[in-house]
Amino acid sequence: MMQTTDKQENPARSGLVTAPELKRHGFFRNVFSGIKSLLEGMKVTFHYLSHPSTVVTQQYPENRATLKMMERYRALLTMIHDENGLHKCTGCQICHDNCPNASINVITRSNPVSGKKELDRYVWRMDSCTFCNLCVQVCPFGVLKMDGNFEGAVYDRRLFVFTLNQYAGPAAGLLAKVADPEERKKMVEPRDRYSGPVPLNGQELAGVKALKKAESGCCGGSGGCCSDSEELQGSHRSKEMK
Amino acid sequence: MTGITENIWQAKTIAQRATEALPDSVWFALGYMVLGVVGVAAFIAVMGMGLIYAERKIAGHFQCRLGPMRVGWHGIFQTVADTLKLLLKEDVVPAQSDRFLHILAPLFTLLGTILVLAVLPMSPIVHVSDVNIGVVYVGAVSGFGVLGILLGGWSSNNKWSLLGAMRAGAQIISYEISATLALLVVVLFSGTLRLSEIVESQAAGWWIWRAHGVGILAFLLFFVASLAEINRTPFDIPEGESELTAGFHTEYSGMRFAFFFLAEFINMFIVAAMTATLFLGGWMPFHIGDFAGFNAIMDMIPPGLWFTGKTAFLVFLIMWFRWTFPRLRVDQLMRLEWKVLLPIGFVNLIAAAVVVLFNFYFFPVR
Amino acid sequence: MSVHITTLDDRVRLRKDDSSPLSTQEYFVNMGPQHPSTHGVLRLVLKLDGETVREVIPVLGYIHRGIEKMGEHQSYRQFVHLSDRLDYLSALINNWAVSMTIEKAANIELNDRIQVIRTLMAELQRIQSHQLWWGVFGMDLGAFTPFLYGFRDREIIADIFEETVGARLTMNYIQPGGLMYDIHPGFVKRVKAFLKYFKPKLAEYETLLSGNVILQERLRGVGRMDGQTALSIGATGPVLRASGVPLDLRKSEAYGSYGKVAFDVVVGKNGDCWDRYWVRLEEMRQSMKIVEQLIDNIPEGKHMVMKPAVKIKLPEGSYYNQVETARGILGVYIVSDGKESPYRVHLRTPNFNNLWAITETAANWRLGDLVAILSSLDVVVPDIDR
Amino acid sequence: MDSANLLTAVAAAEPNAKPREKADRAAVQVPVGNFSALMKRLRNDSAFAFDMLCDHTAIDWSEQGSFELVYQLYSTVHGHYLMVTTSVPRVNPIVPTVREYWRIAEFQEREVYDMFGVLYDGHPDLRRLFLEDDWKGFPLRKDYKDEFMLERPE
Repeated sequence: MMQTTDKQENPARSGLVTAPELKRHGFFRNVFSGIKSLLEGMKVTFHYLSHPSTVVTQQYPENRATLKMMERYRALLTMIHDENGLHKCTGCQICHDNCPNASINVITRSNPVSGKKELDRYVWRMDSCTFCNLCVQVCPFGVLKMDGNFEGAVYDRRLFVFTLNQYAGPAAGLLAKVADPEERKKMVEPRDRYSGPVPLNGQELAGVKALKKAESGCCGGSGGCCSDSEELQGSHRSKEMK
Repeated sequence: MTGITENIWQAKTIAQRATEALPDSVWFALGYMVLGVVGVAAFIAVMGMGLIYAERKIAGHFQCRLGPMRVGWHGIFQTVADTLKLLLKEDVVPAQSDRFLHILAPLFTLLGTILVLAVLPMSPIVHVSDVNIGVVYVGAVSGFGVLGILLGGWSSNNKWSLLGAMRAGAQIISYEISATLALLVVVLFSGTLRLSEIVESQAAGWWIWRAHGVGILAFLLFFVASLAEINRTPFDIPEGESELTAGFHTEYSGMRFAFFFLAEFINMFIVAAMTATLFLGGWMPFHIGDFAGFNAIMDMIPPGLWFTGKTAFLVFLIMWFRWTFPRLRVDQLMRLEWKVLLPIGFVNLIAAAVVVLFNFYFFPVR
Repeated sequence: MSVHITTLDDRVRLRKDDSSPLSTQEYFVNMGPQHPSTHGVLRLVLKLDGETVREVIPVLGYIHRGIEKMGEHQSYRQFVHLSDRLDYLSALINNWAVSMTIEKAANIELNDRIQVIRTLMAELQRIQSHQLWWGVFGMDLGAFTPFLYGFRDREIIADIFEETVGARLTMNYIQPGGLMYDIHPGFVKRVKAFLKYFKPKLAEYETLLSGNVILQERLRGVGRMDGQTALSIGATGPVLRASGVPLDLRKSEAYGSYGKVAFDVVVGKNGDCWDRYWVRLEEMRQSMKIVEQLIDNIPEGKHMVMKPAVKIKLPEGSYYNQVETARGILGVYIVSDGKESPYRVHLRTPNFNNLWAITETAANWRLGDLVAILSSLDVVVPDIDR
Repeated sequence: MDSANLLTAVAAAEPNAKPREKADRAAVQVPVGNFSALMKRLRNDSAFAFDMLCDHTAIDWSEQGSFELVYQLYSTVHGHYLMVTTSVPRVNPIVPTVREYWRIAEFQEREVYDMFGVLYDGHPDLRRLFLEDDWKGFPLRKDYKDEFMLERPE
């Protein structure tokens, strides 16, 4: 494995291509071949000018209706919620351990009813995320995915802190085992999208609470705005790029 | 042959009209003068914006892009918006610069441009002033631009600017020789320095084809040398964006930068217009000798359109060059001038003299 | 002992020659860190004599991020994504270099499918990188249009990557033990469409720029560097090959699937800018050849031979491994003390070595040539600074 | 030459050179005193002909109190690799430069000086490469502390 001295020589495929020499000719030949080469270049550019169909520009905000990112495109980190609005996260911290730049904080709690350890807040800091996809890849339960919504720009840096789960409570599998709907309701607690001010490095993620509506002042951005309380409750994901 | 030299267009400059009106009414004369001045100023503003828009649009399509699309229909008001922005921007003068010269420089460059426009015969009636030494005047006044560039580069107190200015000085002064040599060919042909008479002398056919190869060669020489004089690609080394950041106007901002920019675009128009005037007949329709029928058909297209069409074509050619070619190196540029263009120019001038001597034109007039 | 520590101020001190009031003087100019043709934040202190460059003193560090220090605190799996940020134009190949070092150290055997896909991706990345270089090279020489043509064609490969990898620039796709994803079902079709599209476009590149008399005059004989100098300066990749040294790790080490495909090593004759230009253009052709041979023969298999969450620990020791990126040899040196993260990581980046060729080649050329030479070396500044 | 032959040849050329343990390719360890002579031999002897200095860096073995300087050599003539290492103490670390054998060493050594503070004897232009000239400390040393350095929160 270590020695690389054994060259695998195969004459059939060990060819060398050598760069051609640029030739100089006499004065007049130079002038004429030079002018000819210039005209050929002009022909190429004129081809594009005369064929408007070759234009590749995408008119971005106008083409939102047709612009579709690839399914694997890595933009916003999203926690997958099923049709009942349930996630599968158990709060096991594997994604946290694998995150190269500590962009993920999984805050757990013990359930007020059952007392078991469960997810309280899944906090993701987009501002330090490098979209390396390791969290998605290492998750043993398939909790996370990278969403293709790239319109994440906001005016306030604090808005780059997201709470990904829509509720604090046990994962979908555990919750399904609870038969009593009243008890189920008691076990879960809704969580909003934002987690409060960006904690500076070294500080704890203290005061994990929503920004107030007045404070946010961000409603120009498309990706993350708290225009109504319904969105704060986590349905912002439905407002995706069409 | 009298038919074609007859002045059927009643060519009259605005200056002439003013002079004629003077005995009757001072106000009419003044009105004409104001018309001339305002006309040139408005022309510069409108033409500048139009050219910038055209350049951006054409460049866009050369490069598989769309160009400006947002302000107005297909971005038609983009340059208006840009001009507004430039007007409102802070005018930064570097602290260590020569303030007075720094402010003066863009005005010099623009002044040279404006003064040339005054003598360009754009059509028999759209012609501000017809100087009897028009050709010499154009050569002299357009040299004003380089003064502004040199001043701008020097006063900015920036080494890149200075380099750009020095390059510009060397380049423009060198290429003016070739341009003048090519220009002299037309002066020989037409026997006059007056631009309107040069146009009228092409009533039997444009100089580019009437003088056999000499005309075409002179046309090419003049066009190439003029391109170098106005610092367009492939001769844009004074700005040389990738080498000198922005060359002589690195330290300019806001409206002063816009003056340089505007002058550059108007210069492009002037080069196209001068080339058209000297070699493609200016506003003169396409005539072939004394084929009266053909000439009459051509005359149906108004002279203003002829001028606009020829100039637009040449402007397009200049843009086409810019968006296709790489830039020459500074020493190659000098070599091209002194070792290629200049000898050819001299030989061509002598050939032109022979042509004139033996009256060896298609459809000789005299 | 003659250890003498100097400073930049010492280097840029001018000798004043006042013998005559008309004597000319050399002067220093800062080219960069903000300059259109240094492609980022490279700073060159130029000693000029009029237009002529007398000396080039590169001053680095404007985008140094301490990736090597960061690596000491990251697990092996996490370190891969930092290699994206070296030479961001060949991110996948960088991933591969790091992954291959780790795999060799940890004795992870890969299946053929992984190797073939890695090779395919690396070659696509190489084409993409050279496309961008071609455009930028044109722009540095004053032709703006090639820049956009280069980007236009680059976008198509970016789309291929986006579909399979999910990212367009910083991929983190090739990982120790395999690949992040298996290839997308549409991958093969897209690559074939690209090959069909790009071949005529490459001919167009030749017409538009290579054949252009102005370009040829600008490049012929400029910035000549012979093979011995190139080796001594540690230049690799197209820069070295243009000087006539046929060193290509794809051929000499035949890692990945390169042993199974036929391709030629492209070399130059004179080591001037033209050769460096032409070598890259021809390498695009050779890369397309490799892609053509592999695209129909992707074997079946898994895309990952180990569980993604498994913690990798390397046995104590030092490991050095190299791959051929679009710009030359990227060496990854890992010293392990048996823990989860490396004791020391060092990256031998191609651009760091290639850059110094400018100090050898640019002297006594014009300022415009300096731009051409720098562009023909194709430096990517984050790769120099790490 | 393959790995074993190379090591034998190096041992014959320089008796003080010991094979370096725990390396994935042919590697020798040589005392600083014999270092320069060995490198000269490796560069100029046609049996070795190491015409390329691929890489040069240092490792801070802070517990042993030494820097290990690592040179990766490659020969395009023979196609073989060799890793040469030498150790210097962490206090007053001085090594002879190999700038005269490989031009690139000038810059690689500057980087090592910048990051580790290793001094190169005979280096023509020893100054910081990435950091400013008046920077305090050498960042890649294990004990380097900086007020702006971010610790990864656990």
